[in-house]
Order: sequence, then C-alpha cells, then structure tokens
Amino acid sequence: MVIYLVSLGRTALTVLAVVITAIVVAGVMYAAVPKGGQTITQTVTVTVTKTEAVTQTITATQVVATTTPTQHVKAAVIIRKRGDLGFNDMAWLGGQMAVKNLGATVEYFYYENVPMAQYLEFLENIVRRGFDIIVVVNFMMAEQVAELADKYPNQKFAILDAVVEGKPNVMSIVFKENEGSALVGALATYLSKSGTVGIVLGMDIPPLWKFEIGYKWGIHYVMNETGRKVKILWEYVGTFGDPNKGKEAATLMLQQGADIVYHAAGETGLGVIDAVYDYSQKTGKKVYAIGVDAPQEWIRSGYVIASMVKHVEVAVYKAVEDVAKGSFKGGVVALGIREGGVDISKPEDIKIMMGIAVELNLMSQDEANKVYNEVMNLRNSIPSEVWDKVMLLREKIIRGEVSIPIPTADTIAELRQRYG
Amino acid sequence: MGEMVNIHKIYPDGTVALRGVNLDIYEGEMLGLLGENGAGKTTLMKILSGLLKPTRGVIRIKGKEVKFRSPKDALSYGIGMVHQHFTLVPQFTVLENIVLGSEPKVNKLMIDWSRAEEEVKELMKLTGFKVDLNAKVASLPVGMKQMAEILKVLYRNIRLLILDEPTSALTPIEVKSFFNVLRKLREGGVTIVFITHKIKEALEITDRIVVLRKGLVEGVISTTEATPQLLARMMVKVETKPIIKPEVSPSREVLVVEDLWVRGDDGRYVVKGASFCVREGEIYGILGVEGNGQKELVEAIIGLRRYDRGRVLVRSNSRLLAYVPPDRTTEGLVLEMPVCENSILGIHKMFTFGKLAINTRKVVVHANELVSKYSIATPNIRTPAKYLSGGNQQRLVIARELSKGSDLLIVVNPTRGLDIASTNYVRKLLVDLRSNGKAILLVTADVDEALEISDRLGVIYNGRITGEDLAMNFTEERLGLLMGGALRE
Amino acid sequence: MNKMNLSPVIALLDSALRLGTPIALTAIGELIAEKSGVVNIGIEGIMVIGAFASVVATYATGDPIIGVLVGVAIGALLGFLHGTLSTYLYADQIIVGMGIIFFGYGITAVGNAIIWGQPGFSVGVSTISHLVVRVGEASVSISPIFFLTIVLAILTYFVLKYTWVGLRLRSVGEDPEVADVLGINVFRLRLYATVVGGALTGLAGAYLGVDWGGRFVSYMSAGRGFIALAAIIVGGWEPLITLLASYLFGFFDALQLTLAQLYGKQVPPQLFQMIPYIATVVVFALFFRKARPPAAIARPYRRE
Amino acid sequence: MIREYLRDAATSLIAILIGFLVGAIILQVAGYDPLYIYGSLINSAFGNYYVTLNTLTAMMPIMFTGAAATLMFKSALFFIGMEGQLYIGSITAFLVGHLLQLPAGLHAIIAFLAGGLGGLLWGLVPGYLRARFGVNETVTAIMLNWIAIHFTDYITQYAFADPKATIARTYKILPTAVIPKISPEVPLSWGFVVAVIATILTGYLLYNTVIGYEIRVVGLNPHVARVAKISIESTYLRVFLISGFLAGLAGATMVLGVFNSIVYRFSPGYGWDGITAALIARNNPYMIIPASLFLAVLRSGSIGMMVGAGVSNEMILVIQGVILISAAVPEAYILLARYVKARR
Repeated sequence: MVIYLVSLGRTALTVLAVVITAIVVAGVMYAAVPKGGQTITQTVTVTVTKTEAVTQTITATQVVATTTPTQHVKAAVIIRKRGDLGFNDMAWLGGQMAVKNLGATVEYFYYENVPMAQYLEFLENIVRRGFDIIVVVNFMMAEQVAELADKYPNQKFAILDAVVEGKPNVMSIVFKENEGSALVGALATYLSKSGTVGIVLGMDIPPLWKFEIGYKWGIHYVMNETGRKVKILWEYVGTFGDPNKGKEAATLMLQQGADIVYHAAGETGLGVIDAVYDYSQKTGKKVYAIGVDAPQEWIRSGYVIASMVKHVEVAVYKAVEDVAKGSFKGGVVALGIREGGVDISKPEDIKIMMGIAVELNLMSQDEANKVYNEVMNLRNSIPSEVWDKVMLLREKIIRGEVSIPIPTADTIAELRQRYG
Repeated sequence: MGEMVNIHKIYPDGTVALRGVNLDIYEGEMLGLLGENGAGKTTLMKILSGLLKPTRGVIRIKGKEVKFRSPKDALSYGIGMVHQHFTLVPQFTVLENIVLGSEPKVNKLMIDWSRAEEEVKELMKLTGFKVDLNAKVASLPVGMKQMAEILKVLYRNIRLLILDEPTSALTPIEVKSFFNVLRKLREGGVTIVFITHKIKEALEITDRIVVLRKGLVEGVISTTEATPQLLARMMVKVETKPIIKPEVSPSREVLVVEDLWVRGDDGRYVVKGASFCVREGEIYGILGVEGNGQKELVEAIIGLRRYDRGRVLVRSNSRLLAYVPPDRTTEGLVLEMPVCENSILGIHKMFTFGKLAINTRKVVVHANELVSKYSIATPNIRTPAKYLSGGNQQRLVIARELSKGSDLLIVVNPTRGLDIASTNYVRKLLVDLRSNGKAILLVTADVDEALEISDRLGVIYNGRITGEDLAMNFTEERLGLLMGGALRE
Repeated sequence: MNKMNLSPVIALLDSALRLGTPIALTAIGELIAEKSGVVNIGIEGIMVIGAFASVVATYATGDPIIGVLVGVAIGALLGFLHGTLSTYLYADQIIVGMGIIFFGYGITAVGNAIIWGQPGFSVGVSTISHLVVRVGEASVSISPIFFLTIVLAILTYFVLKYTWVGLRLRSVGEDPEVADVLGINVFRLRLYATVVGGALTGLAGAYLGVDWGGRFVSYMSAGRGFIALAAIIVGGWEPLITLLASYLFGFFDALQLTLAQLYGKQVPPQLFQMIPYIATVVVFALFFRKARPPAAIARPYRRE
Repeated sequence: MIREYLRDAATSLIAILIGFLVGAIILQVAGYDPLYIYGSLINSAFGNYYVTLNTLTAMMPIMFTGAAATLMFKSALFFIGMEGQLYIGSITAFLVGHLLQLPAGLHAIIAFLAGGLGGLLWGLVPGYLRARFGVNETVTAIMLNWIAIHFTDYITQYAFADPKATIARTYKILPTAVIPKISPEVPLSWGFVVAVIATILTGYLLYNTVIGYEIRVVGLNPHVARVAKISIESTYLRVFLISGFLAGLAGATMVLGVFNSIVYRFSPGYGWDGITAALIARNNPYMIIPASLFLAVLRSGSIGMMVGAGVSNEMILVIQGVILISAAVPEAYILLARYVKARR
C-alpha cells in the first residue's frame, strides 16, 4: 500500500509536470503578443481577435463583387503558407487583386509540409472541390499537375516557376529571374567599395542557376563597362531551411571582404540578411544585403539595399484574369522585366509589403512607417548616377539589346567557367 | 538495541517471504541468523537495513518505532548491511566505493580525498584488511571485493553491522582472520547480525542463534546450548542422506588438459599451466576459491577463450559440449524467453526444417520431454523462464545440456543458490550420470559439494592445480591449506 | 579596405566556434544526464523549443538576455518532464525522447503561427552583445555564450571528477542499485541531472535563437541535437573530449562551407556537404571507438 | 502472456487517446473546433475508397522502415540509420531501373531487389564497424544518414539530374521497371502488398527461424549467446544487413512505385516514422502493421485536415509527440487504475 501511495505521488507529480509544461509553453506564446505586463486572460483574448482578423481577411475574399463585366471565376491558389512577407504573401496578393478587380472567388490552400509522395493526393483533393482555375504556386508539383491535367481535362491549371508542356489546360508561368538578378548584380557592383560581392544560394538546382548566372552576368556587365575587377564569392549551402547555415556562409563572405551579399535561399537567406546586420553592428563596417523574390528591405531596414522582386502577384492575377476574360490558353508564359514579371524593387513594392504587414497585425502602422522611412533613407543614399546606370541596363534588357544567358544542365558548367 | 515485531513480507510477484517474524537484537551481541536458502534471512535483514519495506510489521530501535524509507534512514540509526552480492560500483576505485554516499568534504562541494584515505587506512589497520584503494573494483578478486565491501560499511560508523553470508568468498584461512576481526569489532561495541547457512560458522562465532525456516522463526537458542545436530534439525525437517555412489571403474580419458596457459581479460596469465584429465564414469572436481582462474580455464576448454600454450583434447561422441554455466540467469538462460525456447538454446540448429526455419512442433515435443523427464515445475512450456524458481531454472539448464548427448559434462557451481531439495536432486543426478558412464568435470567453490560427489579432486590455486587426489583422501585441513595457497603438492 | 579582411584561417576558426557552440552546449548538458543514466534523445526538440521561447521572450521584452534566461528555463522544464517520466514513472526514455522531438517541432511551428501568423519564421529580434576581439587589423566578435560553454564544460569535468555530487551522479549512472543501498536518492539525482541537461540544451536553443540567429525558424535545430548525441559518444562520455568533439564537428562544418566557397566551380557542393559527417565517422572509428557508456544508461531503476 | 499483450495494446490505445486529448486542448486554445478537425482528419484518411488507398500508400514505406527498426531494436542495437538506407536504396533501385534494359516485370523485381541491396550495402558499413571494431552504431547511423542524404542530393542535382525536369529530380526510370498499380484506376501499387508480406516475413524471421532466434537471444542476453556459441558479431552483421535490406526496399518502393524517379528529398522522414512505428508497436513485428497504419492516417489525414479545416499540419506533429510521450509510461496507467480501484 505504502509503495502505491508513494508512487501515486509520482503520478501526480508527472501530471503536474505535463500541465505546467503545457501552460508555460502556451503562456510564453501568448505573453509575447501584447507587449507589456498583461495577464494571461487578456493575452488570450487579444490573440483570439488577432486570429480572427487573419481569418477575416481570408474569408473576406469570398465575398463576390457584382460590378465586374467579366465572367465570375472561382479560383484556388496553392501557396506554401501565409505571412512570409515574401513570395507566398505576394501570391496571396495576386489572388486578392483578382477578388478586387475581377470579382473572383479565391480560396487559398497551404502545402507546407505535405510530403512529396502526397502532392497528388493533395491536389486531387482540391480538384474535387471544384474550381474554375487552380493556381499552383509550387514548382515541385509540376508533374502532379501534368498528371491531373490529363485525368481532368476540363480543369484549368496554372503553375508558376515550372513548365508543363503539351497540355491545353495548363498554363505554365515562368519568370526570367536571370534578368532581375542581372540588375541587382549590376547594382551591387556599382556600389561595392571593397571590390568583392557575394551570393548565397539554397539548393543547387536548375531554378536557382538563373539567379546565380544572372547575378554574375550583371557583375561582368559592370566590370566590362568600368574596367574594374570585382571578386565574386558564391556558395550553395544545400538547404532552404537553416538560417544559421546561411548566416555562416554569408559571414564567411563578409570576412573575406564582401560588402554586398545577394541571396536566393528561402529561409536560409534570412540568415544572410541577419549576417549583414550583425556584421555591421559588431564590426562597424557598413555592409548590405540584397533581398530576393519579395521586397525584403523591411526585414532589416537600413541593411537591405534592394531586392530582386518576382511579381508573383502579377502571375497569379494573370492566370485568373485570363480565365475571367475567356482568354485562358495552355502553354508557357515567360515573364521578364518587360512583362512586369521580375524587377528590381521599387518604393511602391515596399509600401505594399508594409500594408500586408499591418493588415496581418505583424506591425503597427507606426512601425511600418518607420521601417518604410528607413528603407527609403538607405535608398536615397545611393547616388543617382548609379540608379541611372542600373535603369539604363534595365532599358537595354527590355529593348532586347542585351541578352542574359539562361543556364541549363548542358551549359551551367561552361557559364560558371565564363563568369566565375 | 532493536526489535522487529510481526514482520510480514509479500513481494509484488506474490512470493511470501516472511509470515510474521519477531526478532530482538541485544546491544553488543553477535547474533547468528541461521536458515536454508529461501528461509527469509536476507529479506528480514534487508527490511532492517531499509532496503525493503515490510508489508506489515513494526521496527523499533531503542524502544522507538521507526520507519525506514531508504537505507540512508537505517544508516542514520547506525544500521549497515554487507550484502552477499557485492554492492560495489565495478567501474569505481575501492576508495571511491568506500566513501560513496558519505564523503568527507573539504568545503561544501569538494571531496576530501586525503582525509578519506587516512580514515580508510585507519580502518584497514584496525581490521587487518589489505586492499589497494586505487584499484578499480572490477579488476579485484572476489576476496578483495568482500573486504572492500566490509570496509565500506564500517566506514559509515555503524552500531549494528549486518553480514549476509560473508565467508562464501573467503578461504578457510581468511575466514579465521575475518572472524578475529568480527570479534574485535564486537569488543569495540558493534552489534553484529551474522547471516549464514553454515552451522559450523554459526557455532564458532555467534553468541545467540535465531533459526528461520520458511519465513517463520523456528527457534532462538544461545550458542553455548546449541549443537550441530539440534541446529540442523531446526533448519531442515528432512534429514539429508549421503549420496551412495556405485563403484565404477573409470577407463577412457574423455577430456585431457595439458599444460594450459590462458590469459584473463586484462591480458595477464590467469591459468598457468593447468593439467588434468577426466575419464569416463567419473566426476572430476576442481575445487578452489573463486577468482583463481577457474572461469578462464573452463572458457578455454569449451572454446570461448583462446589459450596460448598447452592443449585441450576432447574425445566425445558429440561436437556439442554439455556445459552448465556458473550463473544460470546470466549465462544459462534467456530469462525473458519461454521455457520451450530456452530448451533449445545452443542446439537450436537441430530443430529446423531445411536449415533455416525452426520446427516449432519438434521444439514443443523436446521441451515437454525435458519438463517431464527432469520434473521441471513450470505452468507450461510457454512460461518465460524468469517465472521459474531457481531450482527449476537449474534443472532446465542441466536438462538442456544433457539433451546434447555429449559424453562430457562440464558443470560450474551447479547448486549455488539452490534450496536443499534442488541441491540434492542436482547432485544425485550428477552421480547417476557418472554411474551411467558420463565424464563430468565439476568446477566448484563449495568444499562439501566437491567432497560429496567427486571421485577425484584437484584443487586450483592461482591458475595451477596445486593438489590432486582421490576425493576421499582429502582432509578438511589439507583442502583448506591447498585452497588458501599455503600448500603446494 | 582589403587589409581589414580576416585571414581565411581566422575566419574559418571563428566560424567553427559558432557552428560548434550549440552542439557543444547540448552535448555537455546531455552528457550530465547520461552520466546519471538517463538518455534524452529529445534534446533536438528541447533545442528548438528553447530557440523559440528565447525569441518569443526577446520579442516580448526586447531584451535578449531575458530571452536566454527563458530559453534556459523552458529547457529545464522539459528536462524536468523527461526526468520525471523516465525516473519516477519508469518510462522508456527513447520513446519519451522521440515524443519530445515531434512535440518540439510541432509546437514551435504552431506557436509561431499563432504569434506571427505563419508557421515558418519569426521577425528578427535583437541578439545578445558580443565581445569584440581585434585580430591584426580586423576584428572578430565572440559570443559570451562561447566562453560560457567552455566554462561549463570545465565545470562539468570538475564537478564530475572532484565533488561528491559528481561521484554520486556517476554512481547512479553506473549502478543505481548500489547507490540506492548507500542511501543516495537515485530518482532525485537522475531528475536533477536531466533538468540540468535540459537547461543547457535550452541554452543551446537560445544560442540559435537570440545569439547566432536573431530570429526563429521552424526546424532550426536542423539535426544538431543528434550531432550532439554523437559528440557525447565520440567524446567517450568525458566532458572535455566531448567539447573537443563538438568543436571538431563545427570545424569540419566550417571547413566545408569555406571549401565550397573556394572550389564551388570545380566540385558539386553536395560533396562538400558530406565532409563533416564523413570526417566524424573516420575520426571516431580511428581514435575514439573504445568509448564505454555508463553501465545503467537508458535503464529505468526500479526498487524491489 | 495474453494478458501482457492486452496490456500492451491497452497502453497504446490510452496513449493515443491522451495524445488526441492534448491535441484537442491545443486546437481549442488556438481557436479551432477539435471535433470538426478530427472529423476531417478521419474523413480524409478513410472518407472514401480513393483516400483510403492513399492512406495505404503512405503506409507502404513506413512498414518497411518499421520492420527494419524492429529488427535493430530486437537485437538491442540502437541504430537509427533507416533514413539513410532508404535514400541509398532509392538510388540503387533507380540505377537499375534507369540503366538496365530488361523485360517488364523482371526489371521491376530486379530493380526492387537492387534497392534492398543498396540499403543492405549501406548497412554493411556500420554493421562491419560495429561487429569488427565495436564502433558505436548510433554515431555511424546519425552521420551516415546525412552522408546518404547529401549523396542523394548529388544524384538528383548532378549525376542523374533530368535537365528537362523543372524540379530537382533524376531521369525517369524505364517503364519496364515501374511497379504496377494494383488496378489502373487506383494509386496503390503492388509495393503495398510486398510491404505487408515483408513485415509479416520479418515477424516470421524473428520468431520462427534460426536467425531470428539468434537475434532475439543476442538482443536479450549477449552473455548467454556467447555461451551458446551464437556469434554476436555475425548476428549483429546479419541484423544490419537484413534491416538495411528492408529499409532499402522502402526507398525502392517510393522510386519504382510512386515517383518513378528520385525526387529531391522525397522522404519526409519515413525512416523516423519507421522508428516511431517500432516504438509504438513495442518491437512486435506484427504490430508494425497497425502502428504504421496509424502513422499513415496521421500523415494522410493531416492533408485533408489542412485542405478542409485550414489547420497547419504541424499540429499533427504535436499530437504525435504527445502520443509517444504518453505511450512511454505504461506504469502510469497501471498505477492510476490501481489508485482508482483503491478509491472505490
């Protein structure tokens, strides 16, 4: 008996431990939301309202506007997740634009952590829900889209960043990231004081090669123009998900003298931006990062000089618009600078991002304004002749006067030889 | 000094160990706790030392009722126990083991090793023990471990010292000096409880004897009034009969060991030129205190250990050697496995279809056969071996080994930890086997056993056979001298 | 300007310190637990929760020091959970550990989603201030947590070897039956050891969150907990060798990153990425394979 | 004996219940309706014939890795390198499927076995190091996992990267090497049947063969094994090889039956799922089947949960974690039951 009673004490202890752990973990999570010493009950209510706010913004999209002349479209947009203030949020924005301008109904689906073996299952689940168009913002799903396009010939698909050929019901939208990367490469080279620039990339896969080669091309363009020799540091760190690795790679570059580092590495790239911030803070040297996909200047305002923006929202919107206007066509659409698919970030882009941040309650309006001002201060500190030169290159690309190579498995080795 | 009133103990598995024991311990006495295996001596003392909690009953120390939640509580009352199975951390040094749990401290945190060493050396001077304090316990011979164990308990300034079968690992000579130490301790005012099943020892050293049988106190007697016959009757109801051995004239040599040199785990020679032979129809006993190379010798013979010099010749009809290891629970059986699977251990390759799949039916038949032939008490053959009693486990091991059909049987300490009935059964079985023409190598540390059943006897000391003769020719004194290394023939 | 650059060797070592520190901290903490006989393979999960908690706390208060403290506290709490289950309730330590890993990965992503609207990553927070060391004309900033790691490793070595706490802790891990007989509270000591282990792992998490990184990212522990487990074995359960093994891994990882930068043109990066793992296996198999774990490791102790 | 099994099963069930209960609390706190969400979880795992087959597909690799893990744990080795073996198995299966020209059917079988062989070879390294030199298998497992993953990256991104593919994957295997579907309309391939058979065979191996007998003896008590002349080293080596073979088959089924090429990091942790399944199944090979079904339901159902209810599927990880933690303490329930009884 005695033993059992003692052991019971242990049981109670354990239950207590579990409960405490749960409460503390939850408590810490909530305590963070309102800054300051509020009680837990208060924090819970605040969080709930916040969650509602987010849900509201999403469900609000289902309200049908009646004033559009075009056909009503029910669209599904498949993104990794919401709230990265980047690629996925911009795709979301494209959907929102379709709601606003076209009166479309848009639902969003999040594929983060769906195992690859189950992509088909995931997509097919969505197909069965019945949509006029399914916009897949995940190049890894290309083959599943192709398969489903055959199986459901009446279902229209659009896929971004991937090419699904020979299907009349699949629109493949690709971006000419090499053009955008060339612009930031040129910008970096003009601005570099040390004569060394860097780029950190995620996985060594064909889509990433366009960033690498475009960037290097831009650097060579300036080197040829000015005759100045610039050293390029570049590295594939092998992961999109380890910011500490990204930070380490970038720090190594900074320590080798790089003063501007571009990244194309997803969340690993966040580490690159953090590295630049940290390095500046700790050594007093001014170094900068260049963001990618979205206008990432806000992430460390004052340390990200520009971003190579992929206008995913344009692509998503275009897919829905084509369906609404009845002009949907299968095949490949390549969006370059000319088509508004890629570009160097503009102040408006940053403003839109800040708008999303405020809407998602990630920042207060004041904070967003402050960040915006810091970003603009940095931007304005760039000599205008540099901007002019970059814009000149941009014009040349739009007019087709220069062409930036698109690396393939056959040419990548040779291109790396040529551009270092 | 202390009393235990109406102590009951039922283990969680349902075994009833004690059924209401009353025990008084007087200040400054040497109390003998006598009884067979399973009488409940150790359980009773584990309760007194705080290691076990009684199911029912009260302990009073100096008239005050106490409840021990752990051995630490008992220690705080000055009660300490030296266990039969050493409670030493093998990977620690002797000194670390001795101070563990009551370390002298320099400040709040640091251990005062120099003071510890001084204190222990003082104790060694008092007791006459000599142990290398900086040696790892794992590398010590059994006798040394025993000393370390006792030093450890004494180090704790105890008033009541409980000793559980302390002499089992000592040579007769060592036992003598050990008893002197105990007497000295008693003169110093330490109360001692001496657990033993050896009547002779109880008579020699104690002041008063309490005899336990099957969880009850059978009787309490002053040592001066006790006689061996009286005690034996109290301990066991069945009178043990000496085993009658039919005459067999040994002929063919089945096992020949010549000038064998075997290294121990640490790379030093522990068997140093052992030579002997075992013939058909005889039990050849190798007697010695543990740690004199028996383990390595046997392992070399059965092929588990390489030997450097000499040779081992086995002229058996079977490639499989029948071997009953010293510890059935760690070497003889897989306790978690059912009886039937244990019954084919080592011969499992014979119970197959083709070469791969085990023929379950054949295994069942085999297991049932062993169970009935050797009257192994088990609920059924699918019961895990851990639920069998020690005696039945040993029967299972022996049965399995005999089913190998080898002419040669090697048994090591076959009756250790068994009750009287099982011990008698096993010994009788061995004698029967011998009479039927098997060659048996008996390695044992039990003098009585060796004398009782072996035909010829070799005494092993320090890796050598120091004396060999017909078993009946040995006197106890000669054996003691040989085992203690004081004599080499 | 180029003069200010660090020499590649210094840069490499600097990088190795950062890459090795979280592994070393976790390994030292887990070593303490393992010395007492408790294996907590959940350190991977504790690390990620520690990182999350530290970032959240820093986000809430603006002070990364508080972040570190919260990370340590949460780590200790999870250590307490694991310790209680695996001592007082005789839990299978491996299963509990696996559970904590899944729980940690999951709860931090869910929590991140609750606070920052999505499960992926948090906003940037400030990091703890570093010591700046001048190397020639350039300067290197070194985290105070690095020094703390070294101190903790030496302290652990010292405590295990010279103090009664260490002696008892080791005895509990080697032979709990003996320790119990001697009146040492096996359960409590193991629980404390696991709590300390959890706390150090939480500190390692905080290092990832508010020292090295400055933000939380889901799964950011990235297998470092397992590397720490390996480091303990490589180090043969000796604190200082374990420390060495951890930084050795950090060194090879930094070397890999450096080499990939230098020779990216000639050799595919995936081959470089294998270097630290291959090096560890080789070094281990050649030099440290004789390691012997505490005898009672992963074995719940029961009385009677 | 039967009581023990019942107790094990009851423990697992209680653990699962507690896991879902804690998950429900967290869901509730996060502002979701737990009943609705669990409903959509079950619904999307078993809602119709089609999704049920998808769930079975998700089960397929877990059964292989689960059987592999069970073998390891039965022999008391703590080897957690199934993830790496799975990747290497996928490589060898791919190489045979892509490079060799063989008649249909035979090609698939040979490629499949080649996958197992790859895993086996990858098990040979730690197995040899362990058996010959006593090198701790946990260390080699952790390291070899990463080496295998990076090597597979190299295969998918360099050595056999399909230049036409937009995602990082290798060339497709030849159509002759594809493991056929059970019927053309359903996604389930014959690999599933093989997985079930392999799991049952593992059980048979462990309980009805000489090798299995020796594995269990070595795992339960190596001293006895030594005395019984069972070579511990070669038993270990065998375990590494068989277990590696099984884990390799897991990779092969994914390549030959699902992707038809090696896709960059295609495994979301099937090796770890296998370890989890073995732990939930308490190392009973036959219990691997329900355990992996359960994990597959979580994996597969979580997708429906996301699509249908909008819950991040990390919630599934939380639930899985709590289930494991509560599965580890059977003692707690026994004590609790006794306490309740005593109170009455």
